Amino acid sequence: MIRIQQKDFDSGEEYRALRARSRSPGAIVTFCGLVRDVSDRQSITAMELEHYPGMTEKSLEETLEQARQRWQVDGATIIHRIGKLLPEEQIVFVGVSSAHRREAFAACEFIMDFLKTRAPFWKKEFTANGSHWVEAKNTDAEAAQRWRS
Amino acid sequence: MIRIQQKDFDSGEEYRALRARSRSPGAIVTFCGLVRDVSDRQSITAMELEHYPGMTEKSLEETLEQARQRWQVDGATIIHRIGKLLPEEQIVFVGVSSAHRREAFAACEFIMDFLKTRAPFWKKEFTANGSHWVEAKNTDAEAAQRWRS
Amino acid sequence: MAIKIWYFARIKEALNCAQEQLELSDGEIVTVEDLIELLSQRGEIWKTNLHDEKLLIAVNQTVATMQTTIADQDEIAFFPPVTGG
Amino acid sequence: MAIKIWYFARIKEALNCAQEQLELSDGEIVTVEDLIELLSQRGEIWKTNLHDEKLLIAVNQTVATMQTTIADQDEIAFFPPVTGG
Repeated sequence: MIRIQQKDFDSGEEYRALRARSRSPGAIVTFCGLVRDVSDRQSITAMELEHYPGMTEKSLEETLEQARQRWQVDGATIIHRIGKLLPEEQIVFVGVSSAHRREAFAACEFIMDFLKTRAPFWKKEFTANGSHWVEAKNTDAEAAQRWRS
Repeated sequence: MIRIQQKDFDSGEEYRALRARSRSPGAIVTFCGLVRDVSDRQSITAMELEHYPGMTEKSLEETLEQARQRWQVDGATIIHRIGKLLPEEQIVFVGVSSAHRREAFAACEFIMDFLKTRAPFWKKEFTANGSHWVEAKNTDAEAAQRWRS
Repeated sequence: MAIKIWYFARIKEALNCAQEQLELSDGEIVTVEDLIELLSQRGEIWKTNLHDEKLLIAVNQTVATMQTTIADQDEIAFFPPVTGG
Repeated sequence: MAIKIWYFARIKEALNCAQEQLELSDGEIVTVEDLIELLSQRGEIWKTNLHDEKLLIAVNQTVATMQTTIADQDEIAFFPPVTGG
């Protein structure tokens, strides 16, 4: 299940829904990304998330499909928020259920790494000094590279 | 926070509590282990979890301390149930918050791998043919070995 | 032929353009590279932004390259490296 | 000296004993190995279970070995490989 939305989500509810629609889950791993209050030593007052409607969903579908090909994925949920967010708000939720914990962990982390480097979202940070587009991080590219082996 | 208990837990509530007591979380990873309905091709009718009171808590505290030494861990929760459980019930919850997603993923998976191979819990499975103690798996020992590097 | 172009994030702001429709005569452009050369004629800001070495291109919502060919009704997008999650 | 012994899971069931207190004369046992030899005198089932190569031992809730020394008021535990989580 993939959702792009402005409004906040209830991680507990998403966990329950994922668990309920999984057939025989032995392990459920969830990831939640939140807006940090500090970036590069500057206080963040807000963040704005832009995306490419249509391509975002397509990109996330492909990532999920790749995860399913590599690991035994029972159920999966990806939710990503767009629009203006405040510090400490939830940005993204990824949940994966599987028969086995290592598969659930790997698939969940793989989805996050690919989302970070493939899905067309862009973050703009607002600080007391104005706003700026967030630069893509090398560490995210490296994290995605790990899965090539 | 470490809890050993008979009663079920609310994963959503545990996520919220972990998030609330984290100082500056950018990432929260949770793992939930559930009783599977099939093991070695036999239908499981119930499971019983025994533990060594006192040593269990001590072992989990040590595991958490090791995780804190290796990764930037903001907040952490470990809950493990004991007593009789039915198929599809939740057994264990591990939640880790951190500034960064890779640290949160690694610490959460590390805690699970160490819990599986160090914490004194034992599972007994009940099937239509009677009951048997679950054998420790080599794959779990191998999973724990990964963290030695 | 008619194509639709999307610009996102930093590029959208620099060009002050989020989306446009272009009507082109047949054979006027064949590849993404041709389209970029055409748009670059609009001025320095267009040229600089569309020649950024980190520029990413999508054709019909799939990552593309300079050599990807463009057909009638295609949707082309220009954007910087992604930073979601 | 007085010690407390715990048995868990498969071993507890095989020995039909979950916990016991033992009063020992000073010097009767020094190490875990000595304790195992003492308990093994109770019969074949005790001997077999306490000589299982997969047997795990804890002294005062810390993983121990055959050579770990035992002192007055210590808590010793015998159990099979753990299977929680």
